[in-house]
Amino acid sequence: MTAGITLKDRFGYMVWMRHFELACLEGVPSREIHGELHTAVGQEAISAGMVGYLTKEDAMCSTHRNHMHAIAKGVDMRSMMAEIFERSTGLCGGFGGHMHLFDPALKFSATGIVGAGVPVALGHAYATRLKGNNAIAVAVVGDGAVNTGAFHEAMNMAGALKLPMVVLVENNEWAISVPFSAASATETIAERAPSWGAHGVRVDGLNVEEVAAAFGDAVQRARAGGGPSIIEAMCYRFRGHFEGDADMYRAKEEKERRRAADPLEITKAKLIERGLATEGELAEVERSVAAALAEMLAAVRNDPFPDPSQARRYVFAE
Amino acid sequence: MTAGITLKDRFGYMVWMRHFELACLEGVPSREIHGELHTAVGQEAISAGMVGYLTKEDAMCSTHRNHMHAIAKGVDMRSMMAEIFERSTGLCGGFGGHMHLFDPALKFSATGIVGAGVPVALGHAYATRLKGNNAIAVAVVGDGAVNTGAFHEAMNMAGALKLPMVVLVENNEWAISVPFSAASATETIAERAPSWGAHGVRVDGLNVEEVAAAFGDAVQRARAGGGPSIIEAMCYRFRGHFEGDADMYRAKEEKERRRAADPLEITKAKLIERGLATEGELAEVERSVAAALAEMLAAVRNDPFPDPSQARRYVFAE
Amino acid sequence: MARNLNLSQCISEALHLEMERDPSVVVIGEDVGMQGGVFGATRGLQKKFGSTRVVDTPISESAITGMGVGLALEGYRPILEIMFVDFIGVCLDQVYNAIAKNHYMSGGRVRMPIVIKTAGGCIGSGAQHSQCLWGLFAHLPGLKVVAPSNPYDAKGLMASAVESDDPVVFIEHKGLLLKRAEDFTFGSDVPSDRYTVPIGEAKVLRSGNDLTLVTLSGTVAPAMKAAEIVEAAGIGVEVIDLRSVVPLDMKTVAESVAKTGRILVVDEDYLSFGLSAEIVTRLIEAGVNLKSVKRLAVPDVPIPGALSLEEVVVPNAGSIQAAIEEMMGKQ
Amino acid sequence: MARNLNLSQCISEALHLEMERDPSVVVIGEDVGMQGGVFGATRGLQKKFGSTRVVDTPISESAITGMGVGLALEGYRPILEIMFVDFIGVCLDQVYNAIAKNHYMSGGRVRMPIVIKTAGGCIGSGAQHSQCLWGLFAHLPGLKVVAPSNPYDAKGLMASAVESDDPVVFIEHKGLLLKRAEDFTFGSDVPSDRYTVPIGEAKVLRSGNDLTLVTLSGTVAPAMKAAEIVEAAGIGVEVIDLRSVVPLDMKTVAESVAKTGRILVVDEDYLSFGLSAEIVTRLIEAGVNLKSVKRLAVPDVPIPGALSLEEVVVPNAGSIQAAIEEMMGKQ
Ligand SMILES: Cc1ncc(C[n+]2csc(CCOP(=O)(O)OP(=O)(O)O)c2C)c(N)n1
Ligand SMILES: Cc1ncc(C[n+]2csc(CCOP(=O)(O)OP(=O)(O)O)c2C)c(N)n1
Ligand SMILES: [Mg+2]
Ligand SMILES: [Mg+2]
Repeated sequence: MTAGITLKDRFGYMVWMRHFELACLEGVPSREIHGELHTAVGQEAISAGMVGYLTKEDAMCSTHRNHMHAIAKGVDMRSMMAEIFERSTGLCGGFGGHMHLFDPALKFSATGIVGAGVPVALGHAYATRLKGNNAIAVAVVGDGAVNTGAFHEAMNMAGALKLPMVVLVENNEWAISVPFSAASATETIAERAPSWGAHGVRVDGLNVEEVAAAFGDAVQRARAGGGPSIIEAMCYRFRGHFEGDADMYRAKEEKERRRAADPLEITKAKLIERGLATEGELAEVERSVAAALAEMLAAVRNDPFPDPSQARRYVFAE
Repeated sequence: MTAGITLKDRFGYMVWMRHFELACLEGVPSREIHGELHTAVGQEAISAGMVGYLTKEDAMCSTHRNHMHAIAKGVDMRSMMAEIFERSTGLCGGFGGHMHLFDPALKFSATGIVGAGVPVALGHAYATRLKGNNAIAVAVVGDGAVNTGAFHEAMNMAGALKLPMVVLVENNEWAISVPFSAASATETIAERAPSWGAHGVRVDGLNVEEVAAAFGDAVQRARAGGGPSIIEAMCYRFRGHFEGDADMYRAKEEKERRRAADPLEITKAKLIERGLATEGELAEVERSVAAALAEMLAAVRNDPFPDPSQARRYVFAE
Repeated sequence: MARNLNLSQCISEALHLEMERDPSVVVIGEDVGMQGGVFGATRGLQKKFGSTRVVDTPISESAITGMGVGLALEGYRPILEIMFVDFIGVCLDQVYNAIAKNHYMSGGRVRMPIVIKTAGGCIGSGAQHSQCLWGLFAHLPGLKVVAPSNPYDAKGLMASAVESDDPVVFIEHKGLLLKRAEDFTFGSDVPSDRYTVPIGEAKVLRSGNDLTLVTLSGTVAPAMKAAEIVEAAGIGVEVIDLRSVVPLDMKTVAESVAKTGRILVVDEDYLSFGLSAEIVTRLIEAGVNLKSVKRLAVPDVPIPGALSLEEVVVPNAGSIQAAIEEMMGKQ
Repeated sequence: MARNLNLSQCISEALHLEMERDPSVVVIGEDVGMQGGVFGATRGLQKKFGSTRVVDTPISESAITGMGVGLALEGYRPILEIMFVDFIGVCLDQVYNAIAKNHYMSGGRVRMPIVIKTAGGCIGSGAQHSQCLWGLFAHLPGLKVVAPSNPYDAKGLMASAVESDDPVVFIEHKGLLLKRAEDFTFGSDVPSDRYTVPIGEAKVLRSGNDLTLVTLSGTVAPAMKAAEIVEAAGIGVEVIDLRSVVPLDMKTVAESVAKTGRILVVDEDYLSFGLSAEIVTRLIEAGVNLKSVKRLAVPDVPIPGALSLEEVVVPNAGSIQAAIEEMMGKQ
């Protein structure tokens, strides 16, 4: 199940994802982004692992930490960046902000409420039954979301109705300052899947091939009428929960040790070791992507801000 | 684990429970009970199975169908009946009504919101940790409550904190008109227990001895620090969801067949078969209990109604 | 001539017509299918349109409401049943953080044509089963809030709610759902064909020159009764049925109060921080001259279980009459 | 002389003192323990009182709030943290159907001495992270609702909230929590010993004869600023900090408006069906003479993501000044 995407392709996506976050970081000290910013630096292999398996007809419901998910779904990065940088050219005209990316054409949406995206994915999954097509719905959540009531209610219904829903859990082992091990009644999230009539598997979220294989299986199972799946991808949040988070709750030693296992470096090493690319080629990929994103950011910075006179629109349909 | 309660004792409790409900039914056509009334006729063996294992220090959180649970916890039936019949002498002075029985001395409470009692039981269970005593908390719910978010959140925390909580699920196979089999992603509720770090068992809820044994085990496990348990007791609701429910959603054939398996008759037969009581003795038990409850009802009917001038009290503490 | 049906049947009739007219309409909730709703307001829908479009769900209101969001994003018009409005607390997040805001947060790119169909009002059963809560929804931007008082409006407003591109919280009154059409003194004639009643237009049910009585839902009938009684004493009460809380038809209310100079708001919801204060304040802001102002609502107490207590906190014809007489200095 | 601490430290100081004073006080919520709260308002508590009395929980607000009910029934005084008030929708059921009603439903037999500690107000992050919602809580009977504007009140009101036998929704303002005491022009001197500020008493922060400005929480400082600016133009603005929405101290407000004849309510919560209308209506009911009335609040729109949009919907010193000048016919 490589979906015709090579490891080098996935590395390329990971580089775009990493550098997209780095570009966003520039907006924080400058106050161009005046609210919270949550980045997923270190979790690239998970989103890159989703690439290639979904169509426009498939839906994806994401979280507060959503940029990489959107990129994986194919959302236009320029519009995303403009939304994050609070411009009128943004994906939502600046009305949403970074936690509220909506791309109806790609059936992508995000929410700032932990767990709330899973019932929305359930609705997308149910729509495929009404339409009788073989589209599926994907919900991406963090480990913390699994303990919300919304997660349980939506998973139970997905299982009871055997709906085509894939839940990808990014288990970075922390929900802000609360460790997964302290919050969960079970050692793993995957082992809970049967209690929702779902297939469950835990994978190494730093290994993009492992994630891709598991995601591909789950998507195939969903399309084939096999019902919901939960993929628990183990990873680590390289930065604070949000930009500005002092992050004193994670030991310095732990942070250094875990950050040393960088999914980009791991993938790079694989590509070189397998002779699929040279150090130089991959450095060139990074350089060109970084340049492209610098250019994108420069352009976004020339975009206009939303017109204050429009602030009262869109409460009700016009 | 008989808790020194004989089968004949339990039969006696079942008779009290059955006839308590029958007495309440009299208040419906007469409009003495002007709201919904939910009875548990047919589910007596479950509540009677709880008798003997709990102390005043143990808490019980119940549901809309709560009368038998309260009797099992030892709540004064006279005060309960007065509350249900909307009298000022009621357990809550008439402010609560039949779905809202509160007996702080016995740590008994009920709620009309499905699933909402389980987090409350979690609080009681946590209190035992704060106090360092070996009390436990019991939540009784129906099969429908298991699919609420509140149930999941509370069970997960009980499992994560290994709290002394026993959840007794009365699985009467229906949540109003929705069959358990259509609502649940799993065949049984018991099999879900491990996903909450809990022990799970399914028992015949018409067999009071089986319920008692399972409940006794769970209580002992909780007191011994073994964490939460879920007991799924299979049963059938003999009457409509509430009095006045046309109950067209359950086939006549099913209702007749299932009502034929009456826990009181089953227990009676056992007692006679084992030579623990004669038909006559048991008939006498029923007669005397019925008489006592008729007397109680007559007395309750002479109780005053709540004083309307008091209706604005108790919003805030005085 | 009133047809022989009750208010809940009029609603199910509206739903039948909407589902026939528009294949994107689906109904999701507890007991809406096989049973046809605990009050019968969805009767016959599952038989007619199948269990895929009319879905019986587990007791999972967060899943129901979130599912509605996903379905709306897929181009459907979900009707989500929350059996009693009292239960909204378990799923309000999806209602006010997603359903009410997604249109705005997306800069108008997505729409949420969702009906949250629920039953409110007091018919016994105490504090957790007797609330109205329209004041709560009305405070949260992005939701239209409808509460009909009679069969004609119930059917026509439901049609409008389903065809609306905005989310509509449709609050039926438990005390009216099983009442027969012919027992209504107004709105009892219900055409069997489809028709709509526009959302946001109040109705003057009775004209009078002395006092304007504004109310909605279950207290309209007792208000009409009280108005008739005081008419004997020569008091002319103009009774306005708001029909919706959002949008609030202040034009109709202000015109009436400009004439009578007296406003009595009767509200079965809680008194404070709700509908009654909003109406009074908007009249002041509109510069309407007020000789006398009164609010009659549930006096910021939960609904008690016992009838003897309930009767004194829920407005009824007697307390409405007393309020009118007090305002007219007639007691 | 203001001590060198920020508002969140003043709250944690209050919590330290209450937990020392009363062993029945426990703190439960997300990130309240090891991290000491996302704003530091519970810092040091877990180290001092242990992880049994100061509990870090999963993201399970229904469990947190329900747990509070059970603990209250066991004689404890739980302080339940809901990180942002915006998230209350996932657990409002326990808050308004149990915490707010159990005392009443039990006929006074049980008490719910619970503090729901949460952060409201707008500091960016858009529609799901910027709300105040005190109008929502205030509509629901049985809850006291407190929202301090400065360090002195924050510490004293928290002490009162914890010792109260009633449930108290304690809404901190995100924009104030990290502000240093010395940067407040009022309430900056915070004694290190325990003291209480009574719940239900508004404070006149500034006296004036022309106009009464009533507000609370994050908009008090901008209101004071606007009042100073217009003073130059000879406009005397009396600024009242409500400090609590329930109970609502109408005595203080009415006395001031009786003097000025003009009322401007500034509210960072949504405009309609909320605080501002309740105040205006109670003034009318109290027979206070009103020359001029104005409400400045979030105009019934969700809070937008972009700053350029946010600035025009959230009240600030500029829009408050404009409102004052408009009322005084000075623009
Ligand atoms: C219902 C709800 N509760 C609390 C929060 C505050 N909050 C935002 S993100 C977060 C942690 C989420 O952890 P996790 O799901 O593991 O995702 P991660 O941040 O680790 O990617 C919390 C508690 C929220 N947004 N919604
Ligand atoms: C949150 C919530 N949703 C819906 C209801 C309406 N309701 C009351 S009882 C009930 C069915 C409960 O079924 P179950 O838990 O199996 O208990 P049973 O009635 O069978 O004893 C429902 C849907 C409610 N009270 N609370
Ligand atoms: Mg995490
Ligand atoms: Mg059941």
